[in-house]
Amino acid sequence: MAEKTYLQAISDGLREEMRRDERVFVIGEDVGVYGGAFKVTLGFQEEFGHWRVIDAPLSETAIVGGATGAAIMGMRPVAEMQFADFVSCAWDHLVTVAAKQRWRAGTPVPIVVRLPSGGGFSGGPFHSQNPESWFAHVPGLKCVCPATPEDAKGLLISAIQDPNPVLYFEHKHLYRRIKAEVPDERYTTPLGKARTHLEGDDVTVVTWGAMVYTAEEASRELDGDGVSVEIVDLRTVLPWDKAAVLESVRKTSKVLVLHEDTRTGGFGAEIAATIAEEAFEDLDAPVKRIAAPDSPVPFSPPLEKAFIPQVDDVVQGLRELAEY
Amino acid sequence: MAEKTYLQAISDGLREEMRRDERVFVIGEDVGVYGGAFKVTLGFQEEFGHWRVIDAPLSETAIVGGATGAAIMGMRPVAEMQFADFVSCAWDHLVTVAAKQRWRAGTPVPIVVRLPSGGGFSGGPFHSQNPESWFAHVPGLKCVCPATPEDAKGLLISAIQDPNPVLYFEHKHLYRRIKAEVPDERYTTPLGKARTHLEGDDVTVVTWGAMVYTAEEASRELDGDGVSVEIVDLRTVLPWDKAAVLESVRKTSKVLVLHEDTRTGGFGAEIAATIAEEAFEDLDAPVKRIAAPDSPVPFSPPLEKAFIPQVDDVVQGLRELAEY
Amino acid sequence: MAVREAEPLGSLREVKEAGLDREDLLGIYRNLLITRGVEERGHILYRQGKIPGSFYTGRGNEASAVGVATAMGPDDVGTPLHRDMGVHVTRGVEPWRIFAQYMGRADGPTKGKDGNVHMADSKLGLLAMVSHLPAMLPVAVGCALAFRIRQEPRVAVGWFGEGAAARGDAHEAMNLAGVRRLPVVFICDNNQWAYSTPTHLEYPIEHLADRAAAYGFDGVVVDGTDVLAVYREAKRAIEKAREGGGPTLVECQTLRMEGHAVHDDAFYVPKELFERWAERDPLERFRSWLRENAELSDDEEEEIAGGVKRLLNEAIRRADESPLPDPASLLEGVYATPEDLDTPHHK
Amino acid sequence: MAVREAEPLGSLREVKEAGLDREDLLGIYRNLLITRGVEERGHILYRQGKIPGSFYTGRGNEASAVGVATAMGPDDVGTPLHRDMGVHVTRGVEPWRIFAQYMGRADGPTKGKDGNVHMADSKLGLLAMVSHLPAMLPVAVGCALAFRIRQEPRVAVGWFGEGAAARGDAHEAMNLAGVRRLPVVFICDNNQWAYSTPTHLEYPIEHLADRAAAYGFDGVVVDGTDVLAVYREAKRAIEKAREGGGPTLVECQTLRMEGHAVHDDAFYVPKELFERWAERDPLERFRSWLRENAELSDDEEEEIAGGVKRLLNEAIRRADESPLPDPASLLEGVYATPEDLDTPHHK
Ligand SMILES: Cc1ncc(C[n+]2csc(CCOP(=O)(O)OP(=O)(O)O)c2C)c(N)n1
Ligand SMILES: Cc1ncc(C[n+]2csc(CCOP(=O)(O)OP(=O)(O)O)c2C)c(N)n1
Ligand SMILES: [Mg+2]
Ligand SMILES: [Mg+2]
Repeated sequence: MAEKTYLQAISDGLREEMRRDERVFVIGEDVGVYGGAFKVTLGFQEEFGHWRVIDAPLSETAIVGGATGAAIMGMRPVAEMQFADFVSCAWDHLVTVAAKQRWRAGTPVPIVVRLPSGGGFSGGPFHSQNPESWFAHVPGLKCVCPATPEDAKGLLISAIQDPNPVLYFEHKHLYRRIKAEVPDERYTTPLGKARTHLEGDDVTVVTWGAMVYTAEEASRELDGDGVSVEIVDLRTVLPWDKAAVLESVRKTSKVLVLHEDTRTGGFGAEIAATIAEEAFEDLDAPVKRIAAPDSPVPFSPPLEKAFIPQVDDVVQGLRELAEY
Repeated sequence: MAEKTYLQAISDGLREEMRRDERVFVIGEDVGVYGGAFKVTLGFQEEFGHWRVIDAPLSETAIVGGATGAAIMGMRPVAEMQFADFVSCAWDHLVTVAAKQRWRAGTPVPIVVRLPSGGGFSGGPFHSQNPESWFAHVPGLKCVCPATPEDAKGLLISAIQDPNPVLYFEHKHLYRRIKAEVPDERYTTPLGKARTHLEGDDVTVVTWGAMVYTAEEASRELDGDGVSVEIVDLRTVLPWDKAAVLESVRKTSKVLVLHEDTRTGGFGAEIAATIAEEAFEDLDAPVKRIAAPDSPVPFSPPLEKAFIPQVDDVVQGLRELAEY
Repeated sequence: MAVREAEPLGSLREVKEAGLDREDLLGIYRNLLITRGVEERGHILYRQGKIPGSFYTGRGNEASAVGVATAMGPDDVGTPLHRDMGVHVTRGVEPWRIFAQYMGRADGPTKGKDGNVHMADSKLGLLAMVSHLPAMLPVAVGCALAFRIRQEPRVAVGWFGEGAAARGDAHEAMNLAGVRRLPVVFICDNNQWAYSTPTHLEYPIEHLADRAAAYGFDGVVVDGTDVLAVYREAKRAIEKAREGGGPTLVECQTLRMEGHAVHDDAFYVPKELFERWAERDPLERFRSWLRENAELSDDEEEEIAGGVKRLLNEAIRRADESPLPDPASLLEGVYATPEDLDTPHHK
Repeated sequence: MAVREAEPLGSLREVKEAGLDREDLLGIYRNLLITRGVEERGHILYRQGKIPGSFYTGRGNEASAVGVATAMGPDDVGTPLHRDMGVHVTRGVEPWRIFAQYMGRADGPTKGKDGNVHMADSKLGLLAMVSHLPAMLPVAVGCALAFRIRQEPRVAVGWFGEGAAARGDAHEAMNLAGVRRLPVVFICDNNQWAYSTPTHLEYPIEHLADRAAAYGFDGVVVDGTDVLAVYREAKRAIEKAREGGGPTLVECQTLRMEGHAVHDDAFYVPKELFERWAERDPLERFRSWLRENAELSDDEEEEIAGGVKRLLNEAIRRADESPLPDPASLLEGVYATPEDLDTPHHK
């Protein structure tokens, strides 16, 4: 075990899988000589050559559509979007071709699309989005949102080996900020299984990605109040681990659903609606949602702070639930 | 007043608005000589000429991006997608450019995109989708889903005059099947306001589009049981009329949210989650959702019947709620 | 760079040089008949109410589809579209499965999940089209990319209509293929109409094949009603790609001889145009050619036509016996399992 | 069709013929200085921690941006990108508002909602770029469509980088513009790199301007460091479009003289390339030209430079006085109101 950043864990996981499985290749803008905008594939082209680390033209449709074709021919493409925001330029290929091909025609499409997501550094409306909710409404896709370095590696390897199109949302704000022990050997972390980030008895927070840490900080502030918070890190948004969430809810009877993306139509609604339907009798308070307000992601720091859910917002939400 | 089909109401509304406001023009594939795949613009090119009824190349991005530019220059474009499904090819322009331009740069984008949506006639996975839930998660867009001929006309005129990008989902299965009185004169139906399709006391159904009629049929079957059903037709999905929904819920204390699109991450989740949060103390039963199962839309009739919510499904859901 | 306009293929000798013996020629003829037969029969079934949804045919495009498919090698792959029934037929899809697909039965290649020619047998090297045009072009390029990475001598063939050429997917696919000189051949079925839209409203140049120059590869225009000329040009392009020569754009000129789909009577197409192109019916052209150049006899002709007729009768009977899908199958296969990967392409 | 490679513009006489008097020339020089000055000062502010997020400049591209903008008429509109600060400057955006934008202040054109050169003053006929490249090209074509429908003698100018040329938006925009012969001019800032990607991995042909032939209009290649040559070619193209002659694709050749953004040291660009293009610095080139051909004196030069310096000092001071936006403004303008439509374009 060694301590690694979230970024390093992704990079190492990918490199190891490429060494182990020669079907795996990387395609994206500036992933070669430059090592990718965030340097996840730094040094890869030297090790694996130009045909396994492919600098593509600025062509998200060709990248994702091309990955789809290569996957159908037996490869295991890992496509990188330079920023998650640009996946909107490959939307049609993901929802129309990749998501439906297995169901319609029996042809699995084992691709991974890596999506550097999220805000917190004045990236503005086009370099800060968390687009997982759009895709979590598309049957046939899987959406993975790791929060820890260990999960980042294990989920990436699972995603690569999964026979389905997997969108792998890596949160940019965690890249270099979050460090933790990561097993050296190869391991897989199962898709679709939540992880209890913190055990507690009074209120459950269901969240994922960078918000796991916001929830954690908030929970610490509640220690003094004697409120014990359980944090369920979904890890996979589609399919999501309903069983684990309901189990926690049955224990605490109060839930806060938290995400960085905007509120209306966000995936938090699905979680809240499901809990409200399936754990109706177990709830001691309405399921609360905290999410970004319904606007694009702003650039200027005071606006961005007002946009991204802050520790204080979560503290307040938890207090309200605790007192309900 | 004259009796008109839903299709005729759309066509008439559009034609009248083009006569009244010369900034309005139509652009889309085969909208000219052919009058559009569903003949909504039949005869328009003869009346308005080639430059107000524009047969575009097979280019959804150019159509929507072009409409955006023309709108910014003061026009009121009404773009037609041949089928709503193909809007996935214009996704980026809607979510990246049109939705965010007013907020970012102060430039309103008054476009309407007409989207023939929905299933029920073996259109298969690419000619039957209801994509409103994807867009209902995009701040800056409006999503309109008329159910009646009268609303179809009034909402279309409102959409054209609205200063924002409006997606106008017209349900293909209503086109020629639904007929009703439509006022002859010009009128607008406000965006964002629900309509009570049926008044009742015991259970509220919140729905829109073709499912309004499914709910209506189901409610008739419950007459014998003495269960009185209220049907709230949202008409606009974004922004949705939360006040009207909560008011009905406070009256009946039981709610069924019903939509034709797939369940997970569908907009029904937003409605259910909001009700469960904001009317928690008023609910006598969990908010129930009925929606299509999580798969693409199938072609073969028995599969399509299993996919689209049927009257029987709604009857059963209502009974369960009534008996809860 | 001006595109090359392909000459018609004349004599049996030239054809032999192009790699076809008499057996092959009769096979092509048979495939043309089956292709048209499948669609004509389908049309009847549709009118009888046995086919749900809509119905499309590729009448006028049979030679183009069969010609290209004949030129493909056994390990090559392709992404044919809604006018390319001949590709499925030539690659060996059994007609009864096509009828089962049309009728939404459990034995169709998509098991009733999708309809029309939205199908393909991946074991035969074909990928099922999506409606969104021309989304299969980047996918075909991706197949070629896999071949290039693995250095396999295989070629991908991607089809698109002249109308769909307007979409960004065509551009991104061709640009990537050009930059990387991938083993892919682009076939444009130019049937002069995109639904009701004539070519001058779809693209502003004379030949779509000229676009190849924008991507650094060759373009060629071929008479799409001449199955042998199509075959020769496709073969050239495919073998060039196989040898590392990069992509080619082959534009096959035809006329869509019917409406866009059954509901469309094509009122917007000038009658004379139909008349003019009817004289170049691909089947009739090839039949006469065979009679003139390959001594096709009355007996042989009858035998082939009779065989096709029996095949189709039997196919419809068998398709009609196939059950409608079980509603419970709706949710099958939304997600793939690891076992699903044991397909021929995933070895 | 081979593209035309534009000649450099030589003498003052030629320039006069092209429509520029000495006043104009000095104005161009001033705009070039302001453009570079804004970006240099911005860079310093960035290093001082006064600008959040990232920071991009258009060093090397100033002549291209200023030259094209100078050729635009007052009612023409444009969609400049991240290397085209010179367009904003030339159209008259006040530098203090640009600094306010950089610094995320309430008085920037986007009021702190967006950053960098993701801005525009619509009153000056400019549309704010989105990051997604080149999504503004279809939008520019849409502007031209409005002009064509209303038969106004106005032209839209759309910018794109040679890297972004690979995306479908470029294709769909140019195809629609070509089919309808719309009054739009496409300006390709070919600065030889797309982030770290060299041109041969972006497109497989010699000149991107050759692509114009794929859409039935003219292409021209111009030295993007020669502001007068750029001006002349842009002017030609714009006036041709205005007169109904349809689109032109103008490829301006430059080198991106810095990294993609501040964090990028451009290690992947050969040093000699930088050295070679440094000799063609657009500002220095034009300064010498003015001295040789238009009798630019030391005094004049100093006066202009001094004026620009004062302008920028004052601009930074004023921008720095602008408050950060009120968090409550976050939700303002997510939806437009009818009053918002009372902008110059919506009359
Ligand atoms: C992206 C997209 N937009 C619209 C359609 C609807 N549509 C189906 S076929 C067709 C015309 C296609 O023309 P062309 O590419 O020339 O092919 P053809 O049908 O003539 O063979 C259209 C507009 C579609 N399938 N995909
Ligand atoms: C659709 C899209 N994908 C990726 C990016 C990220 N990106 C920003 S600039 C850039 C390179 C652009 O190259 P080019 O078009 O040549 O413009 P330049 O920056 O060289 O002026 C990339 C890849 C983007 N902005 N948009
Ligand atoms: Mg066609
Ligand atoms: Mg560049």
